[in-house]
Amino acid sequence: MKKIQVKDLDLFYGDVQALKKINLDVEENSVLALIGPSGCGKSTFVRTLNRMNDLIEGVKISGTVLLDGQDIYKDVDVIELRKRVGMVFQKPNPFPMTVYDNVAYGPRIHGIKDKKKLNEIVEKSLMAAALWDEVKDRLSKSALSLSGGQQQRLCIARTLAIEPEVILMDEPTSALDPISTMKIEELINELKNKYTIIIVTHNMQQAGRVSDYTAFFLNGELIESGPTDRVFYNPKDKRTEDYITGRFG
Amino acid sequence: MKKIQVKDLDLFYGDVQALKKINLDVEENSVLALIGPSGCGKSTFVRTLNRMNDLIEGVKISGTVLLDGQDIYKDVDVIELRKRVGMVFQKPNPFPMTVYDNVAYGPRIHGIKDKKKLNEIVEKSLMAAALWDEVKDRLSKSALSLSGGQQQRLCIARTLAIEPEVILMDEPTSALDPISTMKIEELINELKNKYTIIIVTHNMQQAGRVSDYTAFFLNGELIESGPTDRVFYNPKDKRTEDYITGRFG
Amino acid sequence: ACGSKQPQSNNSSTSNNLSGNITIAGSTALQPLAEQAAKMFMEKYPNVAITVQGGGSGTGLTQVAQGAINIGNSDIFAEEKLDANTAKSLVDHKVAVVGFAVVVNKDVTVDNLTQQQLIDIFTGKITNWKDVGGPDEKITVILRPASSGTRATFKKIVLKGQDEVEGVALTEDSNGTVKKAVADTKGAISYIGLSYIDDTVKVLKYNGVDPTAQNIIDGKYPIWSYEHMYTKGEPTGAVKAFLDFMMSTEVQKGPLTKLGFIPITEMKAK
Amino acid sequence: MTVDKNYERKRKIVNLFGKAIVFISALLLIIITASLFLFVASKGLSTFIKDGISLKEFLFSTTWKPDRDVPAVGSLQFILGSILVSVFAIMISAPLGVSSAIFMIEIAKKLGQKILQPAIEIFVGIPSVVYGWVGLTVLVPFISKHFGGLGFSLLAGILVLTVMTLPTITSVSTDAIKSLPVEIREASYALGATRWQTIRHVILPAAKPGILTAIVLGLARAFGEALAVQMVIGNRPVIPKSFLEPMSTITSIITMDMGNTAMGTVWNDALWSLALLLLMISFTFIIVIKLVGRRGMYK
Amino acid sequence: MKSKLYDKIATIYFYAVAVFLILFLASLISYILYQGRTKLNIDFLTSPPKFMEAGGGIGPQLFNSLELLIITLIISIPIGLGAGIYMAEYAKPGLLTEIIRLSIETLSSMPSIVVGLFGLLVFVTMTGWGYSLIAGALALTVLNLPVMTRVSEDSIRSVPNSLREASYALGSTKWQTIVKVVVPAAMPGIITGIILTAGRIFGEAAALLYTAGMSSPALNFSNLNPSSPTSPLNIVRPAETLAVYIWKVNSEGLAPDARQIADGAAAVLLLMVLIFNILARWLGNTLYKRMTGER
Ligand SMILES: Nc1ncnc2c1ncn2[C@@H]1O[C@H](COP(=O)(O)OP(=O)(O)OP(=O)(O)O)[C@@H](O)[C@H]1O
Ligand SMILES: Nc1ncnc2c1ncn2[C@@H]1O[C@H](COP(=O)(O)OP(=O)(O)OP(=O)(O)O)[C@@H](O)[C@H]1O
Ligand SMILES: [Mg+2]
Ligand SMILES: [Mg+2]
Ligand SMILES: O=P([O-])([O-])[O-]
Repeated sequence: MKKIQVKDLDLFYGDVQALKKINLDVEENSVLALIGPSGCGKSTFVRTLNRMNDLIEGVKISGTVLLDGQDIYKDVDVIELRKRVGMVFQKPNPFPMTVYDNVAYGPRIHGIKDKKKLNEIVEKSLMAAALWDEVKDRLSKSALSLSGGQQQRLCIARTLAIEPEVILMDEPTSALDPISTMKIEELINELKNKYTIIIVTHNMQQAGRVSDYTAFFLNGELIESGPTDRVFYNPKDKRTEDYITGRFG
Repeated sequence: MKKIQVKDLDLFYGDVQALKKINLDVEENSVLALIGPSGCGKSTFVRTLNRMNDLIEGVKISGTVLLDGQDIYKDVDVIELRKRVGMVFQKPNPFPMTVYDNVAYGPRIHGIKDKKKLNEIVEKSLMAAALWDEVKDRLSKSALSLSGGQQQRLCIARTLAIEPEVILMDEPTSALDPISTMKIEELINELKNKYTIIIVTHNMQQAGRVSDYTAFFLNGELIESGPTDRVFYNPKDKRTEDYITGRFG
Repeated sequence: ACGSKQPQSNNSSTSNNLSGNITIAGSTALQPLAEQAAKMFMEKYPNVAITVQGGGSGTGLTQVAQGAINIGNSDIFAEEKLDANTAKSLVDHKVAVVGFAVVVNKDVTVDNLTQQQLIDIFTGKITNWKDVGGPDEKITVILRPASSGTRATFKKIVLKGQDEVEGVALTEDSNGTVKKAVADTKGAISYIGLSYIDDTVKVLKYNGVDPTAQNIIDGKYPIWSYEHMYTKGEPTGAVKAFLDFMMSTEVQKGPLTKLGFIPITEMKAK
Repeated sequence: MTVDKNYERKRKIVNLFGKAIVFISALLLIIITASLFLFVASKGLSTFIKDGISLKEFLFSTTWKPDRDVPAVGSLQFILGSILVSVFAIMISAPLGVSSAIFMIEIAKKLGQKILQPAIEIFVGIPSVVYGWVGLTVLVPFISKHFGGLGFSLLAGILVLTVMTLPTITSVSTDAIKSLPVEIREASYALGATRWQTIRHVILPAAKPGILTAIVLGLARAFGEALAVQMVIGNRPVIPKSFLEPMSTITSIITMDMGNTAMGTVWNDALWSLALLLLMISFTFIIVIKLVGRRGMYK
Repeated sequence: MKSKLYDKIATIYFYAVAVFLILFLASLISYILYQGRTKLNIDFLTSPPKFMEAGGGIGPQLFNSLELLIITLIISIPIGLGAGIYMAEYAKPGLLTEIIRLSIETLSSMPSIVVGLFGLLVFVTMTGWGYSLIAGALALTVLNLPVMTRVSEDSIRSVPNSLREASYALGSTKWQTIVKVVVPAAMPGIITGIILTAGRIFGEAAALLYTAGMSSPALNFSNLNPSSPTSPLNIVRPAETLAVYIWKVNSEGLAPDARQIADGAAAVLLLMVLIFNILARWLGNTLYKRMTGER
């Protein structure tokens, strides 16, 4: 089933076109990896999917993005949308509050006040993010006292707590050490049973390890997309091949 | 002839060792390229050659650096040294004054006041930096109004104006567009007839194009050095080969 | 508009049910007395609330004329500050007399000055103490600001309305700073309220008369002025009761005397 | 997670409401500023409109006889007094302030941040009456004893204001110098310049807009300071002929006479005109700073 | 070499300036504290002033200063914080923003005596409150608002954008993001700023001469009736502060120990400023540490 359908998407920062006629479908409960050299528009693209680009001044968007068939720029309220499409960022960005409050933040702003229910959500989310065992005794410590890898998993738990359908991850491991990276990759493998995941990565091997589908961007264009194995071992486009074999980038 | 001889150079930032037992000689009137991945100590190394690291607190240096046989940390006055060893930085850093005053700055602080002589120096230096034709009508305009590439050539002219013997360049083109980069590479080719040049670069092709010798740094160590052709096509060390063929970095 | 009040003695038993709010503002010279009297009055009549504010004579007169406050304190007649029409709407209650003394720095050997000598000094004709029988020393005149009631009184009574020499004088904001400046400045001369006098400055006789309360009461010493409490129209109720209280022996012989004022009830001179 | 529609509506309303509240707060700043101008102007202009005093007399005559039957309110001596005392104070505090800013950033960063910076912050915090009181009890007698004169003098005012404007100038120029990119320092050192040459020929010129801003702000503070100055300058309503003579300023004459004159009289109106003048001068300084700041090259 | 000599001379000069300033401040502070040392006792701090005799204290004045400070902060913190939020989070470049900014700058360099006179006109006379605590607090608010706004704006701006993005990505409204994430993260900076400016409010005199007035009723602390002139809760009573009292004692002090009283009051005022300074640093650090979890 198609979870997300992107049709003829153009995006301009002022006069500069950062995305050019992107057409791309995302399968439900799968992992899509976005690859491409720096500045090709990967971050820009994932940010259109939960309308984070609305926050930047001078951004113009045309084309359509459908989530379960609904146009997210027309039929869906932006706050509702972001609840359904969660996001994890490149640099871990926990709030400067306790571990507990970080995870409870989302449910709270969406109106859940019941203490017991919150406890439940926090525990479940931390479990799902494979962090529970490490932090269950320090829930009331500041989230900033965690290590970088733990912080990133906390951010994932925070996202899971609002029970999204899609999770966007923009280079979620690029600021982390190899061991933390491994843990998060394992986590992604588990999460894809329940969520649709789109991950941006610079790391070819990571893309190979975690994704079912891969899309290759270059200069704002989507050059090629398809099942990861096909794109990696049998690219249709010469540029994809050059990039994957490390000839530029 | 050896212009610079570096023997057993160690450098610490506080407790962190950034350079480890570096031994390297630099031939007079040649171009030496320093290559290596980010953080390997290239900048740190060139900055020891004109003692710019003296300005950073907590730096400890041992070993010797000889310039024409004199120990620059013992026998040469630091101001005298910097006059003989000029430096061009990664980001163009003209002073916020006129083009003319930028170039005349060095001669002036070294005591030249004669207007006619200054005019001569400014013209000659701008000529040598291949900038004269572009700026001769705007000498009294602010240097900040020039383009990035022009600013970088202005910085080179500013360095030439003090008639150094050695010129250090720390990634001088990394902030510039391809055309400006080309101009500066041409310039380096001309300058090497009169000056000894040490250039740090991330760009393998650039190193190949402009340098006579190449030194490869990794994690604060000098892995290998020698004539550029030899190092590029016949590296002695496996790590050098891996780096040059793009396997990491 | 100066319907002066007769002292009243017997209002004590009348009412414990007297009530209301009174706001008093104006002269800073009269402020401590008003505060003390208000405190005593409020102890007697717990239902009356009195607020005493400063602000200066000009402020007191302006605000009472505007009806913003009930009593405007002033150390100068309203006619001298306000335009004639506004002044007419106010009723004057003279509650005390304040005397002023000519004071000099302690290094000045002169003990007495005549009115003419003072005129010559303050208008700048005499600039050296030797011309009035003192040491060969420059005279430093210290004035109050032109808006001061003290200065107006001195100018009217002693200088016969002639202008002071501004160009060579110092101007000090208030009695306290004048006293300090006179004490610290060699050859200085000025005038301050009697209550401010202490041994840091030397007090001069005026035309041979000592500036004492008794001399003022007896009409021998002329440099003094009234302290006024103005109301807009005739006072009633609590305000009237308070003004009456001001004239009672309890105040006149109590805090009023203690604060260095002269009881108006004693005055023989006018 | 289920969505409570009521809650959704509520928080959207709160969202708008919040924006409205903070917008009103910001508007309040405009309203306050505007009404300040309006009220002070309405009183200050009556000298010219209602009382028929000419602007020329007010600004350019030195005859201040407001207690006369035909009041004269020439205020030139107060205006010049304010200018004299402020400008001279700045002439001392600006070099000192800029020097200590340079010390903190260029010479001894650690020492500067550990000792000088907190010291300067305390300087800012000391109330002006305390400066005035110390000036009155220490400085005035000192001047009179060692330099002659009465002690109450232009000099005393200058020195008190020097101390009071120093922290303003120091902290604003510290910010200006701090914000200069490290690259231009390195460029200068790499050319063989000494530290002093770098400061003199690169840092100071590049920080000039910021330093000018600091000086104008200091000047504004000096101009507007009232009590400390009034306590030590002697309040003689004439233009002083030497540093040891007493004088008056715009603020000192206002403090002395405002409370003792009745509203609506020419005298009182003239004091309001002086207040209005003070307001205009302070506003002019701000405009000057805006213009100077616009010329700044590094932002 | 000449340039090296000049460099040495310059270095010596800069050190001399720094040493001079530090010594100067140190001696100024020690002088003030030394002069006031005899008065630094509970009795002086709590008892009311006396008029004609020695031994009066500064109780009501000290209390008024604190009460005025608190009322001023109660009024100016919400407005200043609101305006700071607006400027940092909502304001778009344009004429209106320029005008607000110009207003902030104009207000922040406004001579305090002009603010006092404005207060006299509007808060004292027009409202009919007379010289009063509330008039003084409003005048101080005018002085404090621009500072408060700037402190809030700067602190809010320095909150990293990644936190805002994290909050939006969870589906927060803008207001929720501001209230729950941005402002709490900016709190250490805001609080440090508030306390530092509190010192300035505490020592202000010129703006209060014409607003809070130069007199204070003897306060009766058991009187909680807000309309009684002796009640500390009455905000329309005149409220002479410590700084104003120094000014007044100096000019009209009848007490024989007027000089000592002024010395003592000056020392108290200075101590309060020092306390505010230390408190601001300490609290700012503590909050920051708690927030970043390095406890
Ligand atoms: N806020 C912005 N305003 C203007 N241009 C922007 C903005 N953000 C990104 N761009 C430009 O849009 C293009 C695409 O940027 P984007 O961040 O999407 O690239 P990316 O593929 O994520 O790169 P990276 O791998 O470095 O993160 C770049 O040229 C970038 O300079
Ligand atoms: N001022 C400093 N204080 C402490 N450590 C420093 C400092 N400057 C550099 N380092 C550290 O020293 C090491 C070498 O840095 P250096 O800047 O020389 O690397 P580089 O090879 O020039 O890298 P790049 O290619 O990114 O410029 C790095 O680990 C760096 O983090
Ligand atoms: Mg990106
Ligand atoms: Mg480098
Ligand atoms: O009582 P004065 O008006 O002179 O202050």
